[in-house]
Amino acid sequence: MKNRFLANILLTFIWVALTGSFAFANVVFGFFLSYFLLLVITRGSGRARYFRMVPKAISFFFFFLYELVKANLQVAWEMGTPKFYMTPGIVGVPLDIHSDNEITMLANLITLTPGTLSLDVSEDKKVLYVYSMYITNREDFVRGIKQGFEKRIKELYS
Amino acid sequence: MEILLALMIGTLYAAGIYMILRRSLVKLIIGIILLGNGANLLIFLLGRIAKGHPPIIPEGAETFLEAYSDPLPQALILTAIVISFGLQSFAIILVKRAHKVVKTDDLDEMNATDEYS
Amino acid sequence: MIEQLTIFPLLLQMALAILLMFSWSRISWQKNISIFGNILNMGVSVWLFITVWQNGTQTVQAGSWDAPFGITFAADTFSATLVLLTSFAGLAVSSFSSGSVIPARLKFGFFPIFHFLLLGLNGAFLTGDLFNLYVWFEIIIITSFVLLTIGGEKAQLEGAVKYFTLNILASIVFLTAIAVLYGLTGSLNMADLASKVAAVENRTLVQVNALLFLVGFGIKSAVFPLYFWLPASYHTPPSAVSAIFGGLLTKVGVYALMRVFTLIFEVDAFLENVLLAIAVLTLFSGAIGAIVQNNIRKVFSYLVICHIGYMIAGLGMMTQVALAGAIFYLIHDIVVKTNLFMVSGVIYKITATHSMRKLGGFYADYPKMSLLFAIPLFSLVGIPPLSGFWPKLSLVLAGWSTENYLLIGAILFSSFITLFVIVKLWGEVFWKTAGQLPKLRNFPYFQKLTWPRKAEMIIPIIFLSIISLYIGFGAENIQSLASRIAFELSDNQEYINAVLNK
Amino acid sequence: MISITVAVLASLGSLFILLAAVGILRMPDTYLRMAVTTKAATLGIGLILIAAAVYFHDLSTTTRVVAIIVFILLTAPVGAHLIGKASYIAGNKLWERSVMDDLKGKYRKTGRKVGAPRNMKESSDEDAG
Amino acid sequence: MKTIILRTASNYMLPLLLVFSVFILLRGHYLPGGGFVGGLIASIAFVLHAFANGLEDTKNLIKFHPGFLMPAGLGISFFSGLVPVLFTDKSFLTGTWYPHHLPVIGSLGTALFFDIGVYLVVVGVTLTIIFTISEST
Amino acid sequence: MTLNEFLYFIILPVLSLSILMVFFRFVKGPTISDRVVAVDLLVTIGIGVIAVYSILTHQHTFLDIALILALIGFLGTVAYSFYIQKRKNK
Amino acid sequence: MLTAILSGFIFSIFLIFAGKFLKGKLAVLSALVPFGLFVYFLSFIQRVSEGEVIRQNIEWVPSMGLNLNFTLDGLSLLFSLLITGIGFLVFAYTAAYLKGNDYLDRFYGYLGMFMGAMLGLVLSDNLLCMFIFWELTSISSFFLIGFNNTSEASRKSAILALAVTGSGGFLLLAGALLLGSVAGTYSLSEMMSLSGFISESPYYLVIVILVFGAAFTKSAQFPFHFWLPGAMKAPTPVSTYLHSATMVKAGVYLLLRFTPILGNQEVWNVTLITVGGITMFYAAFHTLFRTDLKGILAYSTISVLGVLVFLIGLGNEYALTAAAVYIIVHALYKATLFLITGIIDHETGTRNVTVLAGLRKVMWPVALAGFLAAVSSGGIPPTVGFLGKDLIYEATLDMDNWGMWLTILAIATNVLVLYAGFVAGIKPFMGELPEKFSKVHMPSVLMWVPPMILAFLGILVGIFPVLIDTTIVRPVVDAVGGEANLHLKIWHGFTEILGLSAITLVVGIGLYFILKPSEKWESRIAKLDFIAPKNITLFLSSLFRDFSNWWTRIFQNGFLRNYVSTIILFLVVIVGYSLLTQQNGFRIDFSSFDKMTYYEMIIMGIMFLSIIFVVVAKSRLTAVVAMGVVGYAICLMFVIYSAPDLAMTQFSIDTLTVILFVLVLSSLPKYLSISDYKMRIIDGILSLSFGLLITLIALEVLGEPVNKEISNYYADNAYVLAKGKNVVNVILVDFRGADTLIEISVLTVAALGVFSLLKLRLRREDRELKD
Ligand code: NA
Ligand code: NA
Repeated sequence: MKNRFLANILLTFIWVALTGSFAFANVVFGFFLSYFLLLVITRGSGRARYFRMVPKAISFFFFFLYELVKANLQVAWEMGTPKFYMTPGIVGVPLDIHSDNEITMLANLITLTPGTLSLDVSEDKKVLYVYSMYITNREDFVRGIKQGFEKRIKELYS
Repeated sequence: MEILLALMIGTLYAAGIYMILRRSLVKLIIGIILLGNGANLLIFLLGRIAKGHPPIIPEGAETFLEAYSDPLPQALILTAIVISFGLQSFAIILVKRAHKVVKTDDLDEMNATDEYS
Repeated sequence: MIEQLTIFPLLLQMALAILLMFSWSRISWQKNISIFGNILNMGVSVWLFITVWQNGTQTVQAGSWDAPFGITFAADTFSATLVLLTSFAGLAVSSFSSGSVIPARLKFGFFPIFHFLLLGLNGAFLTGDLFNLYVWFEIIIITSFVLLTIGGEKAQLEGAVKYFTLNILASIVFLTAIAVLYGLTGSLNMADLASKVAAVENRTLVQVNALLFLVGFGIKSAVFPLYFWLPASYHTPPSAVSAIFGGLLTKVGVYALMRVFTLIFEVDAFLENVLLAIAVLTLFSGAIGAIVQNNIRKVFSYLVICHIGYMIAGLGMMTQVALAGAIFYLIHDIVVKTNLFMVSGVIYKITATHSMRKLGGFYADYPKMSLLFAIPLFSLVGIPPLSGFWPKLSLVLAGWSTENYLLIGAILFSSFITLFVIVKLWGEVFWKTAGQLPKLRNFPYFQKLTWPRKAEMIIPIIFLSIISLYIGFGAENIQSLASRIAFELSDNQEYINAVLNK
Repeated sequence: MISITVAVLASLGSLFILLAAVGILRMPDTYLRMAVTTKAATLGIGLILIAAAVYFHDLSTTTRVVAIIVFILLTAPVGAHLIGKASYIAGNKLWERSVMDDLKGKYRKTGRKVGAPRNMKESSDEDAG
Repeated sequence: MKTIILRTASNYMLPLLLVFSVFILLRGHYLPGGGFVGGLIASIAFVLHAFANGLEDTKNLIKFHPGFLMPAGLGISFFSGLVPVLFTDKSFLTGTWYPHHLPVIGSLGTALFFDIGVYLVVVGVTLTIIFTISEST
Repeated sequence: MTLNEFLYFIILPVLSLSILMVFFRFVKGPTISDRVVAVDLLVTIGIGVIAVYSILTHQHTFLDIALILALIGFLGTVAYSFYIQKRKNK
Repeated sequence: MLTAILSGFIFSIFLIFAGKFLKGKLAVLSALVPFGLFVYFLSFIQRVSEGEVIRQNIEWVPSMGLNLNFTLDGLSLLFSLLITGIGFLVFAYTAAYLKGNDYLDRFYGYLGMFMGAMLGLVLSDNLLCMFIFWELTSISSFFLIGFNNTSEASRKSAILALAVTGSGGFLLLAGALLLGSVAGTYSLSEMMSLSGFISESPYYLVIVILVFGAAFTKSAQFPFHFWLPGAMKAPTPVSTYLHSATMVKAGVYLLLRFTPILGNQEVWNVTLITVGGITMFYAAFHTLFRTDLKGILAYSTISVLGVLVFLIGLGNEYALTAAAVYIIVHALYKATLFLITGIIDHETGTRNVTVLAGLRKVMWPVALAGFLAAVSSGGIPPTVGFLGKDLIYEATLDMDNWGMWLTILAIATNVLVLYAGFVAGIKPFMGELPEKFSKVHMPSVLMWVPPMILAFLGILVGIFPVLIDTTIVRPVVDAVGGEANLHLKIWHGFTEILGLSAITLVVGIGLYFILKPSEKWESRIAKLDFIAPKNITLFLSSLFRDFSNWWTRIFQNGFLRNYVSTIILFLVVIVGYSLLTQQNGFRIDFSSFDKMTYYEMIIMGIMFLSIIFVVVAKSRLTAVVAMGVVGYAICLMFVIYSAPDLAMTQFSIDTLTVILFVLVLSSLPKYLSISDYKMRIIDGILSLSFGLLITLIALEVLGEPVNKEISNYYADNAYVLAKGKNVVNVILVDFRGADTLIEISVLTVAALGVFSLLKLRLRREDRELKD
């Protein structure tokens, strides 16, 4: 119920942003529109706690930006130099997080970071298979992910 | 610019017909789609093209203040595109079904209806 | 509201199609809605025809935008006549479908699609806008595809692939022609185009444009050498579908040719030669194609092609007498061809075969029905004074006056072959003793049907036969109608003024 | 000022895109190409879009730009993941200098993952009609 | 092709795309967009959902057969064209406008309902086609 | 150098060059996955081109197209990967 | 008169509903219809012989010049009397002949229809109206010949007869229309006064050829005679009525009718003399080789028709009178012979003249009738045949140049006709009655009385020629434009004519006693059949059939790609011809083109390469992906050329198409590459020329001035009147909303189609087209 309401509010906000008008009528319209759409499509999903999320999300965003730029530079180096220095491979990263949302977020963030790519999640949602360009050894790589993205995601969703 | 576009349209027509003339069902459909694109672009080109002036009346104005590209061919093409989409979807399914029922993909073998009975 | 009379047939068919879609899979409702709707439609069409006959060309400017800016619907005598004939054929086939089409097909949208087809036909006849005509053509095409394939039998699909490809090709050529025309004139309104095309300086382009239209519409009218889709497919769908196809589909192409070549383009010497050559070869190819067939629906299919030749001949000669002949033929042909395919349907329902080799004995077993079937058959041949006879008078006469001897030869030749083919068919199907046909289990034989379903099949044949007889014996009325249409086509100022509100 | 910001953002953006392009051209296997392109391009496009937002400098454009960036951030990785997985199942080989492959043998010969449930009817069981 | 990742993403994208499609629909009269594109986006949203979650899920989601949208949409468009015929003495499809300016939409007129009909038809058509194909592959 | 000139003579050429490179990969393949990745990237770069073009022509309208590309291009990718996988499963 | 004509048709229609009551004895009542008409026409004899012409005009289709204009002059009256008189006897005869036949009602229906048509034909003054009845006689004849429709031979004969007479009918139609447009009227009586004008027209020859075509086919002139023996498959009453007494004389009637209009020209006379001459001798000679009574009679009928045509060709006073008399003569004796043949056939079950003998012992009245008819056919005095033959010799002798030869020809013919008449009318009754015919008995009264009446009439008229002289024969000659000063006499004194008659008689009777018809002869002549006109015609028609097959297969060959290439070739040729032969050369104005930018070129380049890639791709998916790229390139192009709506739509639809493809691709066939190298080259050339043509057209159109009146109107009014700023959208939903409404209907139907195509599975028994 609450989730649905939140989703409704969120969609209303998106609507307002899209149309670029904060006029009362537009807000009301956006609200009813998203209410109607949710009514059509809702099946119960997610259990995000939006209010606590916000500050963590902001810090998370900057962390991500940092990783993004860092990795991009690394790839740029790889591209710009004639020789290949990479040591690619697929690593199964055991997961501590279990909800679909969390896993998806982790996987996407990994993918968005240059040099790595989430290939699949095991059926039991325990292992995330990641492809990476630079694997020195398995433990370091797994730790890097668990300490970085996974930890922050866990905090975000807690 | 137009000359290049005209050549492109010619290419689309030629490629479309060439694909239709193959013996494969899938190529036939691809050919039809290419031809459709060619025809749409032809309307577009012959309605005369202009860069950077979409036919949208600017905010606050009641009519165009500067040049605008011809909206009519655009509307026509839009209609044509959507219609082609309907026809193409049907064509794709037709081919699928034909392939399944007739059990051949070679168009040359689909000539029973032209034989005398 | 009454001012919108011109588009009443369109509104009605559209409403019916939507209503029928809402009654999806309720077959008996659909049958009733369809038949009742078509009766209503006939009323509206008669009303429109009478109005046009008395008051001249009627127009509706859709969206209240003056021509040439909006889309104009215009009913001159030609359009009103064709709308009227469509309503006859539509009603007949509607009833025939109710009786003959199997429930499995009816459950999958046969009736809504059929009404979309009628909508498309009416629209094509009534529109005054070239691009709008294209759109109507497309709805005709897509509905015909669906009706052709509904049921998805092997032969249907094989035929449909050809039908589909070549008709799409026609649409593309049509669209190409529209592109060129728009590029030259910036207009799409046919009445407006009349003067704008005349003003174009580059006559070569105008001629090229006209030829593109000729090919595009030519494919749809199934003329030589563009007709291949027709014999490949017309014998494959349910007879009710063949009936409406055989009666009306190619005629839309002919209508478009006539409209475009009388209103927008003038038929110059080159075009005349092309048209006449096409007419001769169409008459020839259709006729000799019919000779060698053994499937009665294929015979009729080739005859459809053959007889398009008469109309093209009339168009090519371009005198008023010739046009009147072509139009008379058009009127006659719509009624008769629709009827003949329904006849083939009843024959099929009785015997479960279309093969002339296997058929036989109808005359002995069904004398009254045979007599009934003889009406469309011999009307088609044009045994005087049945309906097919009259237009040939005008056409041959026009041939003499324009000194197209080869054309006269082709007309007589194809008339003769038609006679021969029908007589042969009569011998095979009606006279010959039937061979032993295998009895099919579960086949919905005509004999097993309940009387309302039998009536649903036979009454439309009677209905169209009566119209045929009227066309034959009341030829004076039809001829004066055809002459008036021919006059309006060759002197199109009234049409142009009506459309452009001058 | 705005011009300079726009120019800088656009330059950076196109540079990253160029990087991605070079990457897809140079990298030796499908996975590497994917790994290199997704992010570089995403970042590049993001920057160019921001440049546009700065240039037009109004609310509705900005919200639209934000929307596009959000969409891309949401879809790009999912897309990459899908192709990556698909090409692994399809049997695309890893680069010969790869160091490990934890997924090896996780998919059946048929390609479908062990015990994976069916969704949109993966196998095409043509009915005999 | 069931992946958690796609499924989760699609759950977010479906409402987003739908809102966006309505947005595209409503502003069509003023800016690029309109019933077609709007409808296409909406149907693409559902198609995406079907890809991610399986057809049955998506069908359950919509609750009625998408084919129903076709006559409904056609009916709306057709009726909005009929309004001037039935209630005024204007021609078929004449734009008939509510005299006052409305928030969100701007001017309320038959053209808008016409476009809504288009939108529904496009959604109905696309979904019918794609669902039918998916069911029979 | 004005902003427009900069965009026209520097940025667009760079983007165009990228497009050409990606297209080369598309043609070269060798696997269908490579082609799909290439198309995906082409669409992405297309968004960039449109954004730059909208600045060049001062038409923010074009950004809407970019929006649509971002939304829908994704679906193409989904479909392709669906197919690649399905084909393998056959 | 209309009522008289229609009564036949009304009678037929009446039978459709009341046919059941006509079975059995009531059938004879139907003879009342022709009898009534006969009496009706008899009543006009007085007025007509006084030179009066009775007319009736009814408007029917005046806008085509076709009205029901009937005139009754001498010629029409003669034919009307024959039609109704013999019709009366045949109707009565049929009641017995076909007693118990299930389809007696149909038979009477056809007869009634035929009688009506025939009356209409001879009474019409309007040429087109006459044509209508002309065709109706062919059709009713078709139904009558094919009356025994379960027999294949009957059906074939019926079709052959209709094919020959029908093709002649179309010639008549063409001729009638041409004549009508030359003369400016379709009225035959008006044309008479325009005779000179018509014969000077450049179309005169064409008209004559067409009229001859019609007349010769209908009246079975060489080489179109071959349908008539086959038509004898019809029941005997039909042979009697149609194929000897009336219908076949329609051609003769036509020629007589046209004599005052088209005649008196050399081409007219020479052709008729030649054709008639050949026919009369050729057919008469053929009687020698026939053993079937009906076959003998058929050929002798053809011969007589030849004689009539010959006489019309001679065209002098004697000849025309002779023709008139001969028509009567022939009708009387030939009908008799046919009816007798029918009786013999009916009672003995055979018509083979070699086995028939001695029948006088069991059916003497029939024998008597046969004898009288044979005598009449031989032209032995005092029969009416004698009158006719005399006049023929008078006519031939009257010809200056060729008179001698023509007379010899006439004598030879008459000898053979006499022989034929004797074989048919006398031989079956002479000699000993074979054992197997001992149980043969007298036919029903209804059957033997009619031939008897006819036979006695022959004698009666022969003895009292005055009965027909001024009443019938002279009005006929009057009507055909001759000066009727001749009086029919049976005795002219000892003239050379009498000598010729005597020669004819002696040789003929001698022949009868010397020659015995035998199957040996028949089979010997059969060896020459391959040059017979019938077989040549059949051979030609089988050639034509082969040609039809070939032509149909060539074009409708089943290969879609051939269809497409034919269509494209046709388009390229005619459009290319028109484009390349223009006088001013290409008007392509390169200066008006904008400068190209590099990014446009790159997009175009990519698009171009993608198209090539689509064409050469080896896998289906690659082609589909490449097609997607083409679509995306087009989308970018739309962006660049200011069409945002199009770009959006193109992109969405392209993606959807890809999805569709992908969804069905695995069930679609693998890519095929079956076309051979040569085929690809040919297709490539065709495709490229098509593409080039389109490019050329596009470029030339771009050089033309632009008219933006309508676009400007949209731009000016989109917001002001239609309250929208996106003009494209305003066009779609307002200015051209009708397009859009149909377009979504198209989409809907497509979806329904997909739905039914994939979901509908017919049960086996529901499938149409099992054959
Ligand atoms: Na490197
Ligand atoms: Na990545």
